[in-house]
Amino acid sequence: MLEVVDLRCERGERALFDGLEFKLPAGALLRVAGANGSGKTSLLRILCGLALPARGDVRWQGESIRALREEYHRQLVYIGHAPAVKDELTGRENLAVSCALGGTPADAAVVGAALERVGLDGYADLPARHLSQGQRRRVALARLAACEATALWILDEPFTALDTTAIGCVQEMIAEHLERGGIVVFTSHQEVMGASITAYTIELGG
Amino acid sequence: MLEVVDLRCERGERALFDGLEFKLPAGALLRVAGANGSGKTSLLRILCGLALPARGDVRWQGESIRALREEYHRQLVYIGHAPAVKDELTGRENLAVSCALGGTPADAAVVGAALERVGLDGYADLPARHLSQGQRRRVALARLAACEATALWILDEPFTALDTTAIGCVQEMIAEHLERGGIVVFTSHQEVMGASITAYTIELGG
Amino acid sequence: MNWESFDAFLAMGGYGFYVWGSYAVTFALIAMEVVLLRLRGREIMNQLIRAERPRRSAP
Amino acid sequence: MSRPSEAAQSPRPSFGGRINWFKYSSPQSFFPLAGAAIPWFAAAAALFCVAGLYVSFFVAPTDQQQGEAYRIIFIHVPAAWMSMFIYLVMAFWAGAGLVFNTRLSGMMASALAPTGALFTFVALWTGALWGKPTWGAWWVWDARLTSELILLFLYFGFIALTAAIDDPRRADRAAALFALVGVINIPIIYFSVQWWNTLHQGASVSLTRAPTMAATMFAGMILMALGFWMYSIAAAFIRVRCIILERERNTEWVAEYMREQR
Amino acid sequence: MFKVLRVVIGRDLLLSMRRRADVANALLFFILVASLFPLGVGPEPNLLRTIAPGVIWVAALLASMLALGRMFAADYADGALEQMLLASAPLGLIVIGKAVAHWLVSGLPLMLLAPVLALQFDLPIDALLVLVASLALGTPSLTLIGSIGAALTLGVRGSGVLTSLLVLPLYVPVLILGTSAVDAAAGGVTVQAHLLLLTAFLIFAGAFAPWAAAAALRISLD
Amino acid sequence: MFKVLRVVIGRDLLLSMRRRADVANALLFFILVASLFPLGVGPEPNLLRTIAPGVIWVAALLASMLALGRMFAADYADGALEQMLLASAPLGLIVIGKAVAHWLVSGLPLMLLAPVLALQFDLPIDALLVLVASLALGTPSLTLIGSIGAALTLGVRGSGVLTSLLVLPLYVPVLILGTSAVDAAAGGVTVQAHLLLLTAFLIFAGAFAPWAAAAALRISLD
Ligand code: HEM
Ligand SMILES: Nc1ncnc2c1ncn2[C@@H]1O[C@H](COP(=O)(O)OP(=O)(O)OP(=O)(O)O)[C@@H](O)[C@H]1O
Ligand SMILES: Nc1ncnc2c1ncn2[C@@H]1O[C@H](COP(=O)(O)OP(=O)(O)OP(=O)(O)O)[C@@H](O)[C@H]1O
Ligand SMILES: [Mg+2]
Ligand SMILES: [Mg+2]
Repeated sequence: MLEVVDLRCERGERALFDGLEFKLPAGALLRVAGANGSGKTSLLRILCGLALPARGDVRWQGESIRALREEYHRQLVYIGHAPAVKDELTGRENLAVSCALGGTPADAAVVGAALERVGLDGYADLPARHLSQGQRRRVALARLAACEATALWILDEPFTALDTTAIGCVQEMIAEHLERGGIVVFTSHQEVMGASITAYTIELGG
Repeated sequence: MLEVVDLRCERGERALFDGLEFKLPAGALLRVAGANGSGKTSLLRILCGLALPARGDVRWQGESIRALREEYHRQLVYIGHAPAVKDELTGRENLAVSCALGGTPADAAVVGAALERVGLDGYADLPARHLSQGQRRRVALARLAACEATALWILDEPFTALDTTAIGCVQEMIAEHLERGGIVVFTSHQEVMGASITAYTIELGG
Repeated sequence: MNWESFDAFLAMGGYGFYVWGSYAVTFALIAMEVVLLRLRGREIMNQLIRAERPRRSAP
Repeated sequence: MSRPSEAAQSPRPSFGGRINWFKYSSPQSFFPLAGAAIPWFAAAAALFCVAGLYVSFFVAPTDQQQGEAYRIIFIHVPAAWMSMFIYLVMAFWAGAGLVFNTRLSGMMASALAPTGALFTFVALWTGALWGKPTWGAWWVWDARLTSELILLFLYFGFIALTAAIDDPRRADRAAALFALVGVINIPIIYFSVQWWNTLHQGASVSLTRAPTMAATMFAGMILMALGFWMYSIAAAFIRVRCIILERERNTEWVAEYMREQR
Repeated sequence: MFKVLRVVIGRDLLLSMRRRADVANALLFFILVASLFPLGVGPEPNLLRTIAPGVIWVAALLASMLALGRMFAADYADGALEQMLLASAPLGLIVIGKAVAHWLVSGLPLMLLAPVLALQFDLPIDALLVLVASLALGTPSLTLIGSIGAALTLGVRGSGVLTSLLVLPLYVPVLILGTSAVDAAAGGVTVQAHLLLLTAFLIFAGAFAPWAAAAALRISLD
Repeated sequence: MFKVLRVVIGRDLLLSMRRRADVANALLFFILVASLFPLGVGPEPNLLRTIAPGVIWVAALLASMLALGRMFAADYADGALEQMLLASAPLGLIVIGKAVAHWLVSGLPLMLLAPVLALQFDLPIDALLVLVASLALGTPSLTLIGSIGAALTLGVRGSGVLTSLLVLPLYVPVLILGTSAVDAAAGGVTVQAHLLLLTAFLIFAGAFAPWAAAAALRISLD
C-alpha cells in the first residue's frame, strides 16, 4: 500500500501542490493528470524518493520510504522521462543490467521474452544507438515485462513516442499487473487506459 | 511547392524507404505516419536538407534544395525531436535567437505575443531549465506563431508531451498556416488534426 | 663483397645492434601486417559463410 | 581543399560518355580487379626488396665517416618517403570521395592508413636507431623529427576517427576531411630541413641536381623504395578487399561471389 | 548576413555569461596546470625560469583544448546545432561567430592572466610582453583549428579525447612557435620572425578552418 | 548486495569495451601531454631528466582528471543515474563499483604506460619502478577523490569552480608525494616513507570518498 501524507512540493518560489493526500491499495491504478508544468513529474520523483518534498511524507506499507530505502527500491520500478537506455549496449544488455540493478535479476530467457513482448524481437541485439526514438522507449518499457513481480510501478508519460501497437501492449501489461495486485502510478495527457479499468485520477494545478 | 523525386533512404544496411515520390502544393498538409522505427524522422531530416538521401532529390519551387541552401532555409521552419531550447536562456531569449537565426527576426512585441499564444505568458522570463517537459516544447513551438510568414513547416511529433490545451493551440496554428497558403509536413502517432482539415498521409514501413 | 666472414657481417663494424635492429623491426612489422591482414580476411570470409548457411537451407 | 562543404554535398556528376572511370569506382567491379592485381604487386615487392637488400649489404661500400651504421639509410629513407607518399595518396582518395561521393574512395583511404602508419613508425624507429650512434641521442626535438612524429599522430587520428564512427559513410567523410586538413604537414616535413636549421640531413636526392651520393647507394635506396611501394599497393589492395566484403556483406553480388567460391 | 553573425556571437556570449562557472573552470584549469608544475618539478628558481614559457604555453594549450568540448557539444545535444545548419546564413559564417565568441571567453582571459602566472616563474618583463603577444596570436589559431576537431567528433563515443588526438598534431607548430618566441625574448634575441610566422598561421587558419569546420558539422549531423 | 557491485563493474567495463576508442584515446592523450612538454621546454636532456617525474605525474593527474567527466555525466544525461539511485543496493556501493571500473580503464593502463614514457626522458631504472608504484597507489586516490567532484558538478547547484577548488587541495598532496617519491628514487634516497603515506591516503580515500560521492549524487539529482 502506497500512502501519501500532507505532501507539499515547491519549485522555484511557487508551491506546485500542497496538502496532497491519498492511499493506493493493492491493485489500484492512479493517473496523475494536469496541464504542462503542473507538477506531475515532480510528484512522481517524490514518490520514488528521488526528490525530497517540502513537507509531508510518502509511506510504503505503512513505513516512510526514507527509512526503507533499498528495501523500497526493490519493490519499485520507475520509468522516467529519460529512458535510461545506454547507447552502446544492446537492448538485451540494457534490460539485463537494469533488472539486476533493480534487485530482480532476469535470466536470458526472461529478458528475451520481455523484449519480444514489446515488439523488439528483431532489434534485441542492436546497440540502442541504432534505434529510433520509439524503439528506445520500448527497451525501457520492456522492464515492466521482465519485472512483473515488482509491486509498484511509477511511469512518467509511458505512452510518449509509442505507436498504437506499442501503446496497446503497455496497456495490457498494466492491466495484468493490476490483476496481480500490483500498484501503478502514471502520468499521461491522453485518456489512454480505456474504460475497462477504473483509474483514480489526480488533477494537479488548476 | 515541395516536391520529392524518387527518394531512397538507407540506415545501417537496411533501406527504410525507396522510390518515394510526392508533390505538395501550397496549402497542403502532409502527415507522415508509420510504426516506431519506420523512418519518419529520417524522412523529415532529408526534407530539410539535414541528411543526404541515398538517392533522389528534394525540390522546392522546382529547384533542388541543395542548390538553394540558405534561400530554402529562409522559407523553412523545422522543429525536431530535440526542442533546440537552451537551458540557460529564458523563453523570450530562446525564441528571439531562433527567429533571428532562421532569417525572420522578431521584435519584442512579436516574441511576447507568440509566447502568449502558446500559453507561456507567466513563464516567458524563466530560464528554460526551470520549465517542465511540456513547457519546453511549447517554447520551441512558439516559433510557429512568430514565423507565420515562413512558407514551409516541418514538424517532428509536435504534439508530444503537450497537454490538451496546447495541442489545440498547435492545431489552430497549423490550420491558420494552411489557410495562408503555407505547407505543413508533420509526423504523429495519433490522428490529432481532426476531421475539419484533409491531410495527405504517407504510411511508411510495412 | 664487403664481408670477410659471417661474423663480420653480423657485427656490422660494431653497429650490429643498430643496423639489425632497424632491419629486423621493419620486416617484423611488415610480416605482422601481412599476418593481420590474413586473419582479417579469414575472419570476414568465415562470417560470410556462417551468414550464408541459414539462407541456403531456407528455400 | 577549397570549400569542401559544397563539394561534399554535390551529387555525383555525370560525365559525357559515362563509360570509363566510374565503372571501376564501384566496389563491386574493383573487387575482382584488385584480387587479380595483388599477386603481381606482391611478387614485384619481394623481387625489389631482395635486390635492394643485396645491393645494400653486398654492393654498396662502407661509408668513410659513419662506418657500417649508414646502412640504415636503405630502410630509413625509403620508409620516410613512403610515409609521406602514402599520406598524399590517402588524402587524394579522401578528397575524391568527398567530391564525387563514391564509396570506393573512402575505402581506399582507410585501407592505406595502417600501412602508412607502419612506414611512418619504421622511419621514426630506424631514425632513432641511427641517431644514437651518429648524434649520440635516440631522439631530439628538431623540426623534421617532430613533424614526422606529427605525421604518425595524424595517421592515428585518421584511424581512430574512422573507428569511432559506426556509420561507414559518415566515418569515411569525416576522416576524409581530417586527412585533407592534415595535408599541410607533408610540405612541412619535406622542407623542414630547409626552413629551420636542424640536426637532420637535408635532401641529397633531388630532381634538379645530380645525386650527391654514390650511385650504388642511390640504387639501393631506389630499389628498396620500389619494393616498399609495391608492398604498400599489395597490402592496401588486400585490405580494401576485406573492407569491401565487410561493408557490402548484405549485397547480392557478395552472395554471388560467395557462391562462386565453393 | 552579418546580422546573423552578430546574433550568434551575442547568443554565445550570453550563454557563457549565464554559466560563468564553466568559463571560470577553464581559467582555473590554466592556473592549476601552471601552478602544479612548480609543485611537481621542485622549487629551484633557475630551472623554473627555463621551463616557464613552455609550461605556460602548454597550460594555455591544454586549457583551450579542453574548452573545445563546450563549442558545439551542448548545441548538438539539444538540437540547436540542427537549427544552425538550417539558418539563413552560410554555416561557415556561423562557425566564425561561434569561434569568436568562444575565443572571447576562453582565449582572451587566458591571455590576460598569463603575465600574472609568468611572474610566479620570475620571467623578465620583455619576455612577458612577448608571451602575451604570442598568446594573442596563437590562441585564436588554436580555437580555429580546434573547431574542426570539435566538429568532426560530435556525437562520437569518447569525443573529448578523440578531439585532442585529432587536434594536438596541428597544435604543435603553434606551441613551438609560441614558446620559442618567448625563449628568444628571454634570451634577448629578436622575435619578429616567430611572431610573423604565428600571424601567418592565424591568417591561414582564419581563412580555411571555418569552412572545414562547417563541412565537418554537415558530415557529423548527417 | 555484492551481486549489484559485480553488475555495476561489469556494466561499466562492458561500456568501456564498446567504446574502446575512448580508453585508447585517454592513453594517447597521456602520451601526447607527456610529449608536448619536451616540445615546449626544449630538448636539453639534463633539463628533461630533472622535470621528468613532475611532467609524467602532472600528465597522469590531468589525464585522470579529464577521464572523470566520463564517470557520471553520461549516466546522468540518459537517466541511468536516477535508476542507480533507485537500485537495490546502497548508493555508496554502486559508486565504489563505478570507481573501480573507472580506474581499471583509466588509471591502470596509464600506470602501465608510464615507464615507456619515462624512457623517453631517460629516467634511471629504479626511478622507473618507483614511478609505477607511486602511480599504482596514487591514481586510485585521484579517481576516488575525483568522484566526489564529478558527482557534485552534475547538478545545477554544484558550481564547477567550487568543486574543482574542493578537489584540488586533495589532489595536490598525491601529486607532491608521487613526484617526490620518484625524485627520491632518482637521487638514490629511500622512498618507503613516501609510498607509505600514499597508501595511507588511498585507504582513507577508499573509506570515505564513495559515501561523500553518494551524498553528492543525491544532492545533484534532487
Ligand atoms: C627519429 C629520427 C628521424 C626521423 C623522424 C627522420 C625522418 C626523415 C624523413 C622524413 C626523411 C625524408 C625526407 C626527404 O626525403 O627529404 C629522412 C631522410 C633522411 N634521413 Fe632521417 N630521420 C631521422 C633520423 C635520421 C638520422 C639519425 C640520420 C642520420 C644521421 C638521418 C639521415 C637521413 C638521410 C641521409 C635522409 C635522406 C635525405 C635525402 O637524401 O633526401 N635521419 N629522414
Ligand atoms: N544512426 C543510425 N544508424 C543506424 N540506424 C539508424 C540510425 N538512426 C536511425 N536508425 C534506424 O533507422 C530506422 C528509422 O529511424 P527513425 O528515427 O527515422 O524512425 P521513426 O520513424 O522516426 O521512429 P519513431 O516513431 O520511433 O520516432 C530505425 O529502425 C533505426 O533503427
Ligand atoms: N529545477 C527546477 N527549478 C525550478 N523550477 C522547476 C524546476 N523543475 C521544474 N520546475 C517547475 O516546476 C513545475 C512543474 O514541473 P514538472 O516537470 O513537475 O511538470 P509536469 O507536470 O511534469 O509537466 P509536463 O506535462 O510538461 O511534463 C514547472 O512549472 C517548472 O517550471
Ligand atoms: Mg513531466
Ligand atoms: Mg522519430
